[in-house]
Amino acid sequence: MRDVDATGPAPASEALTAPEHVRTTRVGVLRRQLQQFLAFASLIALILFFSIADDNFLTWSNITGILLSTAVIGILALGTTFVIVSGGIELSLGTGMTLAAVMTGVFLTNLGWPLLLGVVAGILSGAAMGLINGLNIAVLRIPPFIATLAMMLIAQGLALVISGTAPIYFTDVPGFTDISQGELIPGVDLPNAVLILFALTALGAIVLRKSLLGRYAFAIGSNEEAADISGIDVRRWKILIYTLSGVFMGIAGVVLAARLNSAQPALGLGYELQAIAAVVIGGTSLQGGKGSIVGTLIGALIVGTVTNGLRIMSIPQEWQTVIIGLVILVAVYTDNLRRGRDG
Amino acid sequence: MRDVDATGPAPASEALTAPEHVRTTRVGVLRRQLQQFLAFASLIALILFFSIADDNFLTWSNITGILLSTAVIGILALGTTFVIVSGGIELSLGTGMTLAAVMTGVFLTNLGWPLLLGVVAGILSGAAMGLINGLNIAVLRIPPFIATLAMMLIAQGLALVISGTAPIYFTDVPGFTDISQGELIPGVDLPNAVLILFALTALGAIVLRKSLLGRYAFAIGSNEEAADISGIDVRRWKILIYTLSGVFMGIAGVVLAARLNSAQPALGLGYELQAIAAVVIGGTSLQGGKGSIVGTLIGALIVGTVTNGLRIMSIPQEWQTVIIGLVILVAVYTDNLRRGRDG
Amino acid sequence: MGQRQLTCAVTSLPSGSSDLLTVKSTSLGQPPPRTGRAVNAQLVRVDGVSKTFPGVRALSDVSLTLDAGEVHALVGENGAGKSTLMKILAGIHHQDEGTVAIDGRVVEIDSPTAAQDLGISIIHQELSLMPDLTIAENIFIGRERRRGFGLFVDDADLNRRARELFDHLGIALDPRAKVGSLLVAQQQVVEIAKALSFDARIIIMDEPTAALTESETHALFGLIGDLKRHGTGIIYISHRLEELAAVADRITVLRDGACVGTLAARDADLRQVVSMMVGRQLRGQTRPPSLPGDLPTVLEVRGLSTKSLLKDVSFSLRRGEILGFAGLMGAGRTEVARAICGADRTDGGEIFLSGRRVRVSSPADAARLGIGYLSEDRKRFGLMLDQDVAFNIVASDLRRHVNAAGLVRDDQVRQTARRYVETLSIRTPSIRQRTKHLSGGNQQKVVIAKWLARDCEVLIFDEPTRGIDVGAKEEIYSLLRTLADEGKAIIMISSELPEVLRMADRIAVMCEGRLTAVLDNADADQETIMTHATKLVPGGGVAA
Amino acid sequence: GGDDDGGGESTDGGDGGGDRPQIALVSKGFQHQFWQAVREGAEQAAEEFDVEVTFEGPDSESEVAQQIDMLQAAIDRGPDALGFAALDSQAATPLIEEAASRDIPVIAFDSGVESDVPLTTAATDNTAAAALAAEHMVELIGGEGQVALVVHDQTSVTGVERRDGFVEYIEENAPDVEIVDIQYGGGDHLESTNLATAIIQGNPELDGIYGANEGSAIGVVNAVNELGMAGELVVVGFDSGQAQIDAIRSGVMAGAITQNPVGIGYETVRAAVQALDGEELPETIDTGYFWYDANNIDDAEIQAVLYE
Ligand SMILES: Nc1ncnc2c1ncn2[C@@H]1O[C@H](COP(=O)(O)OP(=O)(O)OP(=O)(O)O)[C@@H](O)[C@H]1O
Ligand SMILES: Nc1ncnc2c1ncn2[C@@H]1O[C@H](COP(=O)(O)OP(=O)(O)OP(=O)(O)O)[C@@H](O)[C@H]1O
Ligand SMILES: [Mg+2]
Ligand SMILES: [Mg+2]
Repeated sequence: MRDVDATGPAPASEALTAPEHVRTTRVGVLRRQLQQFLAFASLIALILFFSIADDNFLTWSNITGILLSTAVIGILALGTTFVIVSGGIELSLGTGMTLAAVMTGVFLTNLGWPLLLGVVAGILSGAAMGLINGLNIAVLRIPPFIATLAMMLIAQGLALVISGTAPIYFTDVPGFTDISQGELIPGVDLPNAVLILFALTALGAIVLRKSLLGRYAFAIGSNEEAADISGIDVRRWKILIYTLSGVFMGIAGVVLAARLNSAQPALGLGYELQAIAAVVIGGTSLQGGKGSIVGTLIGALIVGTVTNGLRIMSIPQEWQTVIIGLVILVAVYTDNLRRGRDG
Repeated sequence: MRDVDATGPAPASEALTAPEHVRTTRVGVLRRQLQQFLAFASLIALILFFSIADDNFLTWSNITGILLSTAVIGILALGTTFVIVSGGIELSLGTGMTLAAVMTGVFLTNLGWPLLLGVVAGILSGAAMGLINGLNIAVLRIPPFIATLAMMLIAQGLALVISGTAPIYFTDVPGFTDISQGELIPGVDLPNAVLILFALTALGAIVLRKSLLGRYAFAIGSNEEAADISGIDVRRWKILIYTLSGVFMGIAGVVLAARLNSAQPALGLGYELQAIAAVVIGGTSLQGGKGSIVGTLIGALIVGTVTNGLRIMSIPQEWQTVIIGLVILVAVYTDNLRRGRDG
Repeated sequence: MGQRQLTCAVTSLPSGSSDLLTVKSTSLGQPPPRTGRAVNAQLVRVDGVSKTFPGVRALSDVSLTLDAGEVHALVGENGAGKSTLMKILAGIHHQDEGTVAIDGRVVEIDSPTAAQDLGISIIHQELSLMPDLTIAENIFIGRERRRGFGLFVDDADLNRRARELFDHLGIALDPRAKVGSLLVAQQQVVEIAKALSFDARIIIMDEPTAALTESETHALFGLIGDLKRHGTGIIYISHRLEELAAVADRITVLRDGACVGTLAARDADLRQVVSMMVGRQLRGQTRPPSLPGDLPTVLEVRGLSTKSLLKDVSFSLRRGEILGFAGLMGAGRTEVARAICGADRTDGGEIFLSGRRVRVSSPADAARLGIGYLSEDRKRFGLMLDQDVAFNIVASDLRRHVNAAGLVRDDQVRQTARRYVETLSIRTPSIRQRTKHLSGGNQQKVVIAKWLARDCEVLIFDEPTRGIDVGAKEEIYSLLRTLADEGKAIIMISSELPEVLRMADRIAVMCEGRLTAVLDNADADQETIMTHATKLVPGGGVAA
Repeated sequence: GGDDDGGGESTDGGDGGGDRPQIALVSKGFQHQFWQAVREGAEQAAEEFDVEVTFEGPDSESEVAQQIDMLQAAIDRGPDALGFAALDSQAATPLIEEAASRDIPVIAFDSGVESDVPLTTAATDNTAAAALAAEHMVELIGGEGQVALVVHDQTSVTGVERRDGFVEYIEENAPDVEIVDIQYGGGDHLESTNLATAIIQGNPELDGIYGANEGSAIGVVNAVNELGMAGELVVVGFDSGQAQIDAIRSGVMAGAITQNPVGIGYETVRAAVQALDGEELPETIDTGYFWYDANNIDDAEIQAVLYE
């Protein structure tokens, strides 16, 4: 054994680990990049299939139709990716979005606030619900499933109460529908709702990968206890994560209201499952610790594309449901195979 | 002081027999029993509250009404407790139940099978869906959320396809509605659906606590990898667990059909969340490894009681939703407090 | 200096570390000690600390001091309270009674961050890393350099710092690799690097070498030497008592949550330490008696290969024999075990049980065939931490505890559990205690009990004595021997060569996925084994 | 929507013990505007006749079991009279009979209940109303071409009747009109919008599209607007609500069928009051349905049955 009194740093010959592991890791990085690329595979396959099956599928106007129909669920899914990466779950997405839309209606139509202020306030009401979820989960230690289930019911009821169980229209709010339906990029026929989805994807990807919040979401989802004893303020970050998801919920509410030109108080139940499904199909694990924003977008697009394709083909609706179920199974199974092969 | 070479009883009995430890353990057992009892606390509190608030609440007919309205969700929740204890999730509960009801209709009404055979076949069709879930999860390694989400969609579609999108009535099947509506115990005004719920609770509690399947569900839910390395055939037991949940799904389908005297093909979506909520309110952890059947029954009864009580009190429906959300929060929070205190 | 306040009664001996150490080199990149304070000042003083968990008095009236530049070893049986005391210093638990003073000032350490702020860092006994994060992210979690209004992580900086740290420590790991993809030993190294990265003045090492082989242990001692010269105080916990002579300045012994005494390491005699720990003398080490040559072969492995590592591993195992597996970290010993018990897919090879070819495609198959595997990673593959001791002990043998109706007989379960709690001296308040709340070594014993209860013909023990105290080790050794004498065939994988030499009838040595030698105990010594473990012997694997 | 005066405190009266008679209405829906208009009519009548009305309904028209639970609770509450819009009348038979055995008069509304128990039925004929929509559709597309349907529900009585009434009319009276697609959007505005978009994309030759309830019709309007096809497609709707009224005024929607939901609610409560007073009731109370378009939307008769 080495003598304690020996000087100098530990010589390299007594390295703590053998060097061949470094090699394995580099190969791992390459593989991961390949995976990112391959994740599109199911989506591409679906697009190809429908393009061949129906002439009306691959038109610009139908593509924007798919993107537009993915926008709301997509935005919800982006936000909840953070929650799921951190090992949580968020069931109040759908009705929370509806309540945010109703609040936007209250601010803009009932109270007549200026557009920007009303929209921001609407988004903040989404954030407020997220904050309450976060507090219930992190401070009162109510399991996320229960806390957000309760919020789902509360938001559902409040949306009806606040709106007086009638839709709130934005007819008197000039410019509001442009938030979803306008086309910001001149010459390109792409509705703003789609641009918002893409912009939020880019933003979300950066936040998840590069920000402290994203990093800590992974840490908490990976091993909450370890994160805690590493000195991370788990409580505070959980609250922030749910609040962020609430912000996305608020944005989805505004985009939805702008698309429908109204806040429909009875909408939204069931959207949470669709959003969570998009996240999971996109490769994020419900166990937490693993996930990607781009994956979530792809997951949402897979569902949007199948739904649209089957509708374009006029498949009877009862069969559509069956087929979507099967496609989800196959998509995730092949994804598993691919991952299994690589790792 | 002991010696390694010494033979005879190992001295570790010190730890076991040291008086203070034993005392603590007895106290622990006592506490646990007290907890079982206290778990009723929220339920009792609710019942008391509603009894005082409304004269029509504590009538025999309303009590059986509550039990009857809890029966279907309760049966689903019992079955899925096994899945959740094993660390899984089951989203196809609602529509799977519907498909089982439709199949029962096909067997009994369309094909004219004898009552018992048709009912058993209906239950087995539930089991078959559970089996497929189990195979997808255990053999193809598709995450439970996705596998059962897909099954949820497939069952939803198939129920419509098979029924021809119209309800199947059991008017020509004598005795069928007695399965739910009859009263087996003479003189006691308690519908069979309620008796079935109680019988399944008793059975389920024994299976979860005492059978190999139940034990292995706990083992798999606690640490699947360790269960595997311990020589537990994780695949096989998972398949059985989902199949068992499918059997409960089938029974729920038959009970529902007998209650409605019809198989309603469009029903069921959303029941899965209610059932899972009952399980979680009953103290079973979505992380797996913890849970109890009696807790699940109590969880289901809590939701059933609040819903009924608010209806009896004629609270406006939009507020009912809000209040149920709040009650769930409070019930789980106080339950947490209680557990927290006990360690 | 400060040891005067020691309240430990029995054998308080003068400290051996009162030499002034002046900092000259800063090769570790550590800041020089804060000015204005003597380097050999008393860093930590623990006074009369007690801690009770439900049903367990983990610490009672413990006192301890740590000087700058000192390595203070803490030893004691499993469950003696070592980790609990350290967790109090690290801000994870809080003491019920007593005080902790840092730099002579009484402090409340109420969170891990508070501990970090006081300059305390800890290598946890139970690995506490986040498997989905990279090595660099794990090491600097909570201490990332931020960019962009403090919202974003500077990943380039993170990786650079990690690489610098690794260069200093001589660690050859890619900081960008996911921790979840590392071997246990590599994770242990990451834990060590993480603790050292704090530039802490007080470093707690809770069994840092439990998962390491000798060369890494050696390197760690080198690092400890450097740290000491920089005035860092180290509390060092280990069950490998022979290490103490090499690193420790003082040794404090805990028993049943109380201090038994403190000795100067240079005056200490190992046997004395052991007897303070366990209250008795241990038998000296011996080699196993040679076995008769005509024992029937129970397990035969031919040409075992896996895609990732193993190449053509062949050996046989005889009834009543203990076959030791030695090798460096990553040599493939665990992989051989996992392949045999069906936990990993193999790429080729055949397994024969008593001459009959068997297919093992899952651990369940293996268990059915009478092969049991005790994993080296008890937390991940061994225990159901949320379940109680009894549940874990019968987990693999539950089938034999059911009645005719197929229902579990809990009275029998309790009986079995009690029996093994006694046989293995598992220190637990009751068999209904959750294994999560047991000390590390007692958790290990529970895993061992699980396989003893199953009664397999072939038992593969992967690092069975990891984290187990000397006394219990002896018990496990004699237990293994008894099992062998009863006719079981045993494979014992161990990174402690003395242990292998002491226990194994034959010793299989692995290097880079190949079996390089199978030696009879009589022909083996540490040097021969190391030769075979570090270079491939021409001609490849040796059939046994 | 009508503000509720919080019926909580006044229920302890139970069986006729209270000051005002209790009339419990269990409808087929709650959140949708149509049902809110029914509730409004019921509350108007409640005020007029000085009775207490409660109104509840399941989350969607497929929730037969939820409706049964609501009906059970409503009966257990001990109301003086019961109004019931059955999602599935067979499923409700035992409870309807239980109400009868407790001497609670039952009034059916919106659609009939196959039982002798209800004293009368206040409803519109959905099949005939849908046929009227089809008649206008055929006329508006010039007697030939392709049409598609966006329906709210595949299994519920209203969904089926509004689909079949439309389809059957076309099959019988317009051989040159082809029905190319029928899809179901659950009455969800967003879902129906996405659905209608896909139908229009998938059928470039489409001439007309029919939305079978408010959410479905608005979905079609949204899709047509988003695709910039206003005026190119004939859109025919069902029910009213501000968005449909606006769409008709702006020309995006050619016209729609409206029932008289306010009237349904009103007549139901009035019939209940009459039953409590021991008056004779007619077998059915036809509340009527109307075609409305840009020409007649401001007529007093139409304005009376529209709701926003
Ligand atoms: N969180 C806890 N809850 C209950 N009991 C605990 C908890 N942590 C530790 N204990 C108990 O406290 C005692 C001391 O445990 P500790 O982990 O400090 O032992 P140790 O000396 O580190 O042992 P080892 O050498 O096995 O690691 C043990 O009996 C253990 O069961
Ligand atoms: N859990 C694992 N994850 C990834 N790779 C593993 C894992 N287990 C084994 N390996 C692979 O197997 C090789 C050999 O590791 P193994 O654990 O068998 O070595 P060992 O000789 O038992 O060493 P030790 O147990 O001391 O780390 C490693 O280099 C690694 O590539
Ligand atoms: Mg310890
Ligand atoms: Mg190993």
